Amino acid sequence: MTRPASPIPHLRAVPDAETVAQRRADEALIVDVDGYEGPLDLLLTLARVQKVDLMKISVLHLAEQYLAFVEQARALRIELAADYLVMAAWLAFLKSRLLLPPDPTVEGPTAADMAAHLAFQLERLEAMRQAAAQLMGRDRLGISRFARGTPEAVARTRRTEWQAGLIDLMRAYARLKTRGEFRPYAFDRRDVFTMEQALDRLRGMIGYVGDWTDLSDFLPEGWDARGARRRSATAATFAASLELARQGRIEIRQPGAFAPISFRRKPPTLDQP
Amino acid sequence: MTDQAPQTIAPDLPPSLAEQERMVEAILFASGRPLTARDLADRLPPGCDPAEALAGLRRAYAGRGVVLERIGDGYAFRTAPDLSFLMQAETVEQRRLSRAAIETLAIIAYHQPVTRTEIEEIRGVAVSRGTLDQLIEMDWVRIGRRRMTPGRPATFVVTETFLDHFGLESARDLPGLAELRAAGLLEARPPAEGLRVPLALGGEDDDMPATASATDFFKDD
Amino acid sequence: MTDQAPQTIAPDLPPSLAEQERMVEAILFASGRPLTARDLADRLPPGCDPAEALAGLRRAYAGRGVVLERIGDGYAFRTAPDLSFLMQAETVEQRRLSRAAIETLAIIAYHQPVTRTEIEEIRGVAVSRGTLDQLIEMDWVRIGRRRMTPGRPATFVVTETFLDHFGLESARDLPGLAELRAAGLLEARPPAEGLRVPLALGGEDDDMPATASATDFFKDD
Repeated sequence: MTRPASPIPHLRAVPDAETVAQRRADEALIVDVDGYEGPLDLLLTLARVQKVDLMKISVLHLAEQYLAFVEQARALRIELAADYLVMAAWLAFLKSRLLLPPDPTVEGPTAADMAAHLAFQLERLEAMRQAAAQLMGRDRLGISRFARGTPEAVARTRRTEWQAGLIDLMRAYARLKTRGEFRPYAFDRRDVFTMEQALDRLRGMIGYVGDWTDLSDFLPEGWDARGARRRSATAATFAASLELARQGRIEIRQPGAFAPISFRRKPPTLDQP
Repeated sequence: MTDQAPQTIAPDLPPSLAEQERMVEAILFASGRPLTARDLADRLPPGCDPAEALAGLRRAYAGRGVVLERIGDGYAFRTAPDLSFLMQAETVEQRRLSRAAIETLAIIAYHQPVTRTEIEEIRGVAVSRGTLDQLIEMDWVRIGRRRMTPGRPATFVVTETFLDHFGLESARDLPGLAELRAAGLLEARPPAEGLRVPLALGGEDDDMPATASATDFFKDD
Repeated sequence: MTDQAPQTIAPDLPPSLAEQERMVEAILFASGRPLTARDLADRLPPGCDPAEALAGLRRAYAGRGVVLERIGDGYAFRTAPDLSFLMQAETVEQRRLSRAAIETLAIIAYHQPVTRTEIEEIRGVAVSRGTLDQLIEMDWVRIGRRRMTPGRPATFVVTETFLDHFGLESARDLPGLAELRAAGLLEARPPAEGLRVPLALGGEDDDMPATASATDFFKDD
């Protein structure tokens, strides 16, 4: 770590900063900016060095000290966090306004207001630090005051209240009485012509169909009569024909709504012999 | 304190007996376990006499809500035994009846008076002793007359408490199966039309009102 | 007891005041944490008045090694603070608190209810999430009502556990509170626009007005 070569400007105000330990602490103060919890903390430390009542602090002097601190840190090429620079800029601005005679045309708070507010903030922070110290110095539980070492637990006796409503009762009874009615669902496939069957059948036949042929001519034997069997076979064959059309193997034609549907093998195109 | 007044100069004078009592009181209060006179002496300033302080404390606490008890070689504060009832809190836990219990209860309600064997026939499984005991303990079910059949089995009936709990005037007010079905409490029967599913032969007459069937069933009562 | 002698027939008569005192003593002695008059009433027989019993107990324990402390709305027995030197064996290892946590705690205690932004305003640095989390986890701080200002920010307040830990009857008994108030140091004195001293942005949260105010400020620079 870089050591400051020259005495630190703001410490000149302190008359008894001569011991080695103190000097070291002061150097640490400069180098270890991280030791402060932000610029306000640093300002408070600097203000304490003025050794006056915080109410009577010279904000102008404090601003100068802070700016000197920042200058020093920069001379030592210490990276200062942006907050410290922001505060430095604000204090430089405040300092310039404090030094100039007040301009009555300028609106907003006067430099004196700003300085007073800063002094208030420093005093308040200091007060809270003292309060925190007082608080921590109280007779704390587990340090100065003690609770009963063997607290007697309240014996919890548990009484169970069983819950059941009329609906539960009726449901239970209904469940018991209808248990015999439950059957596994079995589907009767005798009258169902599946799409897989229709596809197999169409694939086998379509190679021979050069010209438009009515869908009904593709229905398998025994399925072409009226009724459920014919409906099932027609639906399956039509679904299978859509699949083959999607694959580009057949063409489908229907001249109008509810008109007969016919297919033919898709004629080979020129570039696809 | 008065007796120590003349000796104020001596710095290592033991504390007054009253002060020793305070000390022992605080130490015993904060301790996680009973402490012996020896333990106390180790923790008190030199020259203290824990035995005397303990005796004093014991007198001071006699008849109070807290008493100084001797436990083995140790001493500890304990709640006065006659106040132990204050250290109990009853918590009421609400739990749903088990499926076995509610089914058994339903059978008893719909078919009362009913024997255990009959309950088992309807449920299709054995009824555990615990289930019936629980229902009896809850005062929802009680033992009715013995059936005048071989073995003279006990029957079970529902109680007034049961009727109160379920808001029924009598067990006859329980809705029959047809009403249960109308209320959507029974799964709809698979449609018989269209799908030729062989239906198993229902053992019981499902649509008969439960009350009627119950009375039919046990003509002898 | 004498005044109840003629009414010996009434079975539900509340216990005598002396008996009530014993009961409250037993319940509070048994409990590790403070109990409110309400808690006590819930556990006492009907018709008891914990307030009177508490007052009697407080007198009885004044100056003893164990004292009845009032903590917020609750009451608890605690060892007398002047005897702490005897208690090395019971001393609990305290969790180390950072300076930031201690200061934040003090600010919340003295300024409560206080928003996070106000805490930051006072400390001049952002409050890290972890600091507040730690205080909340220790049950010293809890979230209070939202402030009825734009953004409805949450406020923070101290808890009964905090009062118990620091031996305070109420937050009004914080040391130096009156002086701080007289000096105007507890007033929320929101800085006028442009008057705000820039805050450090060191915390984890960037959503504070600090950034805004800092930039506002330097527009004219």
